[in-house]
Amino acid sequence: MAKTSRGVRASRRAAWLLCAAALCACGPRDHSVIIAVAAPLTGDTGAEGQGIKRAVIMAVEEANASHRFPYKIEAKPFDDRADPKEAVNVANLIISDPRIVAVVGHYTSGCSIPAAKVYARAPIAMISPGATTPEVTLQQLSPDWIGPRVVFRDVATDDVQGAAAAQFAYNRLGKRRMALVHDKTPYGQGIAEQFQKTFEALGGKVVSFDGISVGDRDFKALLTKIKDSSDRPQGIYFGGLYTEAGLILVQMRELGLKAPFVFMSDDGAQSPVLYEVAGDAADGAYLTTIGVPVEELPSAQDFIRRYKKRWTGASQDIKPFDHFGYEAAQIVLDALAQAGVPPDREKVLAALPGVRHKGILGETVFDDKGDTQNKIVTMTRARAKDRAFPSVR
Amino acid sequence: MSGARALLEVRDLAQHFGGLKAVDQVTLSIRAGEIAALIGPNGAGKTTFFNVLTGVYPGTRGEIFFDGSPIRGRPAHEIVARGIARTFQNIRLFSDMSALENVMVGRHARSSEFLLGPLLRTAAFRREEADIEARAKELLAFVGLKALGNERARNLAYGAQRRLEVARALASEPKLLILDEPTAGMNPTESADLVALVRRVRERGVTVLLIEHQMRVVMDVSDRVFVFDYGVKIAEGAPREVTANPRVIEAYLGQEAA
Amino acid sequence: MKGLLHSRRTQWVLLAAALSLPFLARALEFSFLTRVGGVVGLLMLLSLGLNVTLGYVGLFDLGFIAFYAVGAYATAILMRAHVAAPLAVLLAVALTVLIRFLLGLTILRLRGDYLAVVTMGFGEIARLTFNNLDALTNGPKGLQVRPWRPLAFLGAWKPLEFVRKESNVQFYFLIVAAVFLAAEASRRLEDSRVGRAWVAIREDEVAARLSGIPVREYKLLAFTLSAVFAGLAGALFALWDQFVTPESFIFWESILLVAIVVLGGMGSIAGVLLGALILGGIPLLMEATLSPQWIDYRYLFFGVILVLMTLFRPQGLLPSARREAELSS
Amino acid sequence: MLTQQIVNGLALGAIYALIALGYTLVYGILAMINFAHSEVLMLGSFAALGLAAFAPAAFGTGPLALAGLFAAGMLAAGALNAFIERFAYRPLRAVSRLAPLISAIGVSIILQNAVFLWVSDQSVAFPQPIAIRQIPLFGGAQISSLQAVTLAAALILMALLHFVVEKTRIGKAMRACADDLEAAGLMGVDADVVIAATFFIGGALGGAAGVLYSMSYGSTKYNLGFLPGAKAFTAAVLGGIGNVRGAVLGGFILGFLEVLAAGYIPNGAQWRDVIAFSVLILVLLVRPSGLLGEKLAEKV
Repeated sequence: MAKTSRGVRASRRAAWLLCAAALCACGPRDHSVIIAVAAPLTGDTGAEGQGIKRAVIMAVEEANASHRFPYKIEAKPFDDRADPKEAVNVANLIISDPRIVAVVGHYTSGCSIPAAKVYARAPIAMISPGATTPEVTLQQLSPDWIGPRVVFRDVATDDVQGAAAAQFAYNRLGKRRMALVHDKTPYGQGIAEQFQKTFEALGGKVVSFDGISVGDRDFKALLTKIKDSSDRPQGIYFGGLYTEAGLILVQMRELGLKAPFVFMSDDGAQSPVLYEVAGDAADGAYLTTIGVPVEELPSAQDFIRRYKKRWTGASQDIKPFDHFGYEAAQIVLDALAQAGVPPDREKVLAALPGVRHKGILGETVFDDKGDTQNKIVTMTRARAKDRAFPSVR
Repeated sequence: MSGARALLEVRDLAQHFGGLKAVDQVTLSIRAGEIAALIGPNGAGKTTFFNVLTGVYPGTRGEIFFDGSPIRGRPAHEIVARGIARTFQNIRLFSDMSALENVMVGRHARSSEFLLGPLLRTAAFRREEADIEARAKELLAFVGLKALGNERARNLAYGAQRRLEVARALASEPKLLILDEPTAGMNPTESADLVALVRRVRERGVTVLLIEHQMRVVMDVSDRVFVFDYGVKIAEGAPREVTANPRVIEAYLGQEAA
Repeated sequence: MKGLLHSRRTQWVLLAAALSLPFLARALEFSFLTRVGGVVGLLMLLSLGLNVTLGYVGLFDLGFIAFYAVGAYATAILMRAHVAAPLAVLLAVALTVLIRFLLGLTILRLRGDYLAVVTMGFGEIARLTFNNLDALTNGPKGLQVRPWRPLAFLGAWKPLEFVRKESNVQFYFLIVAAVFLAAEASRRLEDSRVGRAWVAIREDEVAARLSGIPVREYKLLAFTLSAVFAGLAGALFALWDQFVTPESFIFWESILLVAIVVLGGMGSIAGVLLGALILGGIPLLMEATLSPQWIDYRYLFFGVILVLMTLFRPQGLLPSARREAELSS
Repeated sequence: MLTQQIVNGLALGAIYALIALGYTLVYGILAMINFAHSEVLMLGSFAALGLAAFAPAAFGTGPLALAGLFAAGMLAAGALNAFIERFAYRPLRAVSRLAPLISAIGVSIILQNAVFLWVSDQSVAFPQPIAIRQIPLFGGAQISSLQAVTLAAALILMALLHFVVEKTRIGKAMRACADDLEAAGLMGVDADVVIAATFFIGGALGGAAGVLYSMSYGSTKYNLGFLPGAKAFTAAVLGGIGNVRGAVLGGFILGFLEVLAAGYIPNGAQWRDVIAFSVLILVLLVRPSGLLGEKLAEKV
């Protein structure tokens, strides 16, 4: 008898603790204005999320230091682990805190799609710095959408990059037969599918279309198949991120797939970390990037300098989506400036469609879905000796 | 043979494992209402024989008739339903369950309420549950564990565990109860208690077949004795006859000499 | 002791406490609590399901999340085919049960850890298949599910008007009801000939068979029944979050469920519920309370808690209580 | 192309086999799935990386550097595995069979997050002590120097393990414990020491696999261990868990299966894990104790 009642008491106590902790969480309300950063801070894609978090924190710190606003702004990170369920949890937490006026996030499309539905209920605006699947904003046009349109993004959708890369391969590089590989994520597969569509429309031939799994490291079997294919592909287009891109590059070279056989990929692969993974093997890889390459915009170079000065930790270098995170924060700040004092969610949401932000990505203006109209794609070519990505003229 | 009908008839039964003939050419019959003992040196195939009887092993050849119907190779639970229950050489209780629950499990074959009854708590289900519990308590009392029903089986003393196994086996209302070395590891007092229990089991109308190593117990309790050696039955008869049988003496002495 | 935990009074008190959560959340202006309650509730439903196979029968299942996935995907696909939501849930549960039955039929002869590996393999096969069958599941891009507001009618009553718009509250009530039913069904089965047979199999399979229990059939029964819980949880999840993608059904989720059942107490309904509350609630609680510089340590802390809890309560938080019978009469 | 794919399969299989040995050694004695093994292997690779970071530049390439990396990875991983056993599993050994599994999961989460938080949250380049060269084989196929080293190192370690288990005193004690832990204790074997040694050896093999794995692909990451760990565990079961030769056989079979699936089945790369797991299930249905596992007799 004693034992079980102790158990019941324990479970009750746990329930009370939960309530008490919740009380603390929403307890004292100061009047600072918070911008939420929702991204994977732990788990397999934690590095990308951490980068975005740093970029947003930096943007907010700069705004506070410049005294642009008569109130203090705070960037508060939330961890969605790149798990859609967790993203919905986080979104619910975010809308529970009235001090939060806008969200920079989420990083993956899988998280952005369901979380957006929660934000629409509040409503509160979200600007995604990484979700590239068209559905993320497109879903707002569906008759099933409940609430106002709240989703914006400053990254271009899959179709833009995939198409540009295919045109480059066909017209500039003169490739007619390409092997396609993607990482079976919404991002990688989406871009590869668009590459295929455009490349075939131009008259090229997609020799093979293979998915790999993220986390795997051995792609030699697939690459051997591509190498020995009777269709004699002239290059690989890879839809995915830098880790797998780097591993493929290393193993390609190891198997003797060298120039004029090309490797092409997307902006998710265009990261200094590519050189960590692939070393010199990365040399010569063609990678698209959205907007004018950051290295070549004076404002962007300044961003990189400041970033390196602010974040000096061991793995705190710039990740591929950091400038999108930074820019998203800047866009929220612009909207805040228009929202008056004190700002609130409704005013920020109302101001966002009108924001024209000139920054490190060039000029960002949203179309009526919330997608950026900045669809300039630049082709860059990896240069291993100074670990840079100069653009191809 | 006297007029009592045979409850169990085994004809030319064999269980081979590869080349090993664990049980071979065994023919015997057990009469309803008797206490029969199975003796023999270690490795004589006694437990294997029990395992074939109760459906643990399928048997390689031969026939087993129980109550007139063939049962060799039938699934173990079906054999229980037909009326054979057993205990184990190394006690096998459901150690995390209470003593009472152990006995209640034993009534599985004699109850039938399945999913809907338990879920909807129908009148029929409640009646059956009450009956299962009442009979289990009665059996606990019968084996002398009345007060220990709520103890977890693993916490019971060794002798009590042996008796609990008997109660669990009896719960399926067997016609034939098979006991595998019921007195193993017991002191003389405990053994004597157990012998008394076996007699009372017979008085309930249950036929008993047991493996036993203590000759004193065998002499004391059994009506008839079968002797196994190297998987083969080498003798059978009243206890006194069997112990005088030269082949039996040789089997035992031969083993001791070895 | 079973008496108190399963006394009608305690149950009703707990149910009333659970049902009052959305009102508490509203009073505190902290609607996140309702979401936490629902998420923990789904975890409870799943864990109660796994408790039937792992807790009662001791069948080590490392791929249970696959059936959550089947329930969710089936619901999503049916909803897209314009099947009415309640019917979609029903069909999804039926399909989940059927698939689990067929799997059980083939693999249940395996023992112990071999079964664990095969179920783990099935879990991965299921996830990868959902990820690769783009034509049916839209692959990694996931499936959208049209909105369903099951309890909007409650809003007709003035004090519950806020429920009309709050899908979180509606699904929370639905999940509480499901958990309550699942716990009650578990208790009734546990406290019957069927439940005793299951536990007997877990304790000693051979002795169970020789006590008259058709072991194969009873294992298959437990294995199949657990899919009702998983399928239902999956269906509710799909309708609630309105989005289903393979990323939600990774191996880690199956492991978490095993940890809940083992740490809660194998075969103990109260233990499993408490385990789900703690292991499911802690990460969310940390998300809500940790300050920004500690938020990255969330799962490090979670790992430490897991190890410490195991070291201090290796038999589980609330090990299953044995039936106490009146013995004097 | 077939010979080339066989070479690819051998190199991949050798790594799986080494990891599988770590699972199977521990399982043989404690009948426990050491879920933290994948993190042990990841830490082995980071330990080697740490050594390379602090070593003088002259250390860079050549056989000495190779040996140094292995020594660092194996010692660190072995010690870590033994340490985990002492504090997270041993107190639970007598209590229940599933409790150590849960604490292993906890340890695995801790290790992965610790590296993520305090070492690096992304891929890190791994030192390359041998020059990458292509060595031509018959039939137009070629083996890279990395693949050759991987294969050779794995085979040497397996031979070494065979020697330890079969010929040394500790090996005999390990076998005795695997047969019957209790009986071995009664015969005067100090079970705690033997179990610690087993964890050390299993961990060291995992560390070696970690070094080979990150060297073969040029980089390492905090979640490096999870996937090969899960696959190698599958391989160990495929061969018959607890059986040393079975682990090796299972590792190579899995390596070949993956390579053949990705290389020959249309769109096979994305189905290769499905195919590998399906084969596992089919094998176990036909041989419920794995390929070389002993049939468990039911003792009644």
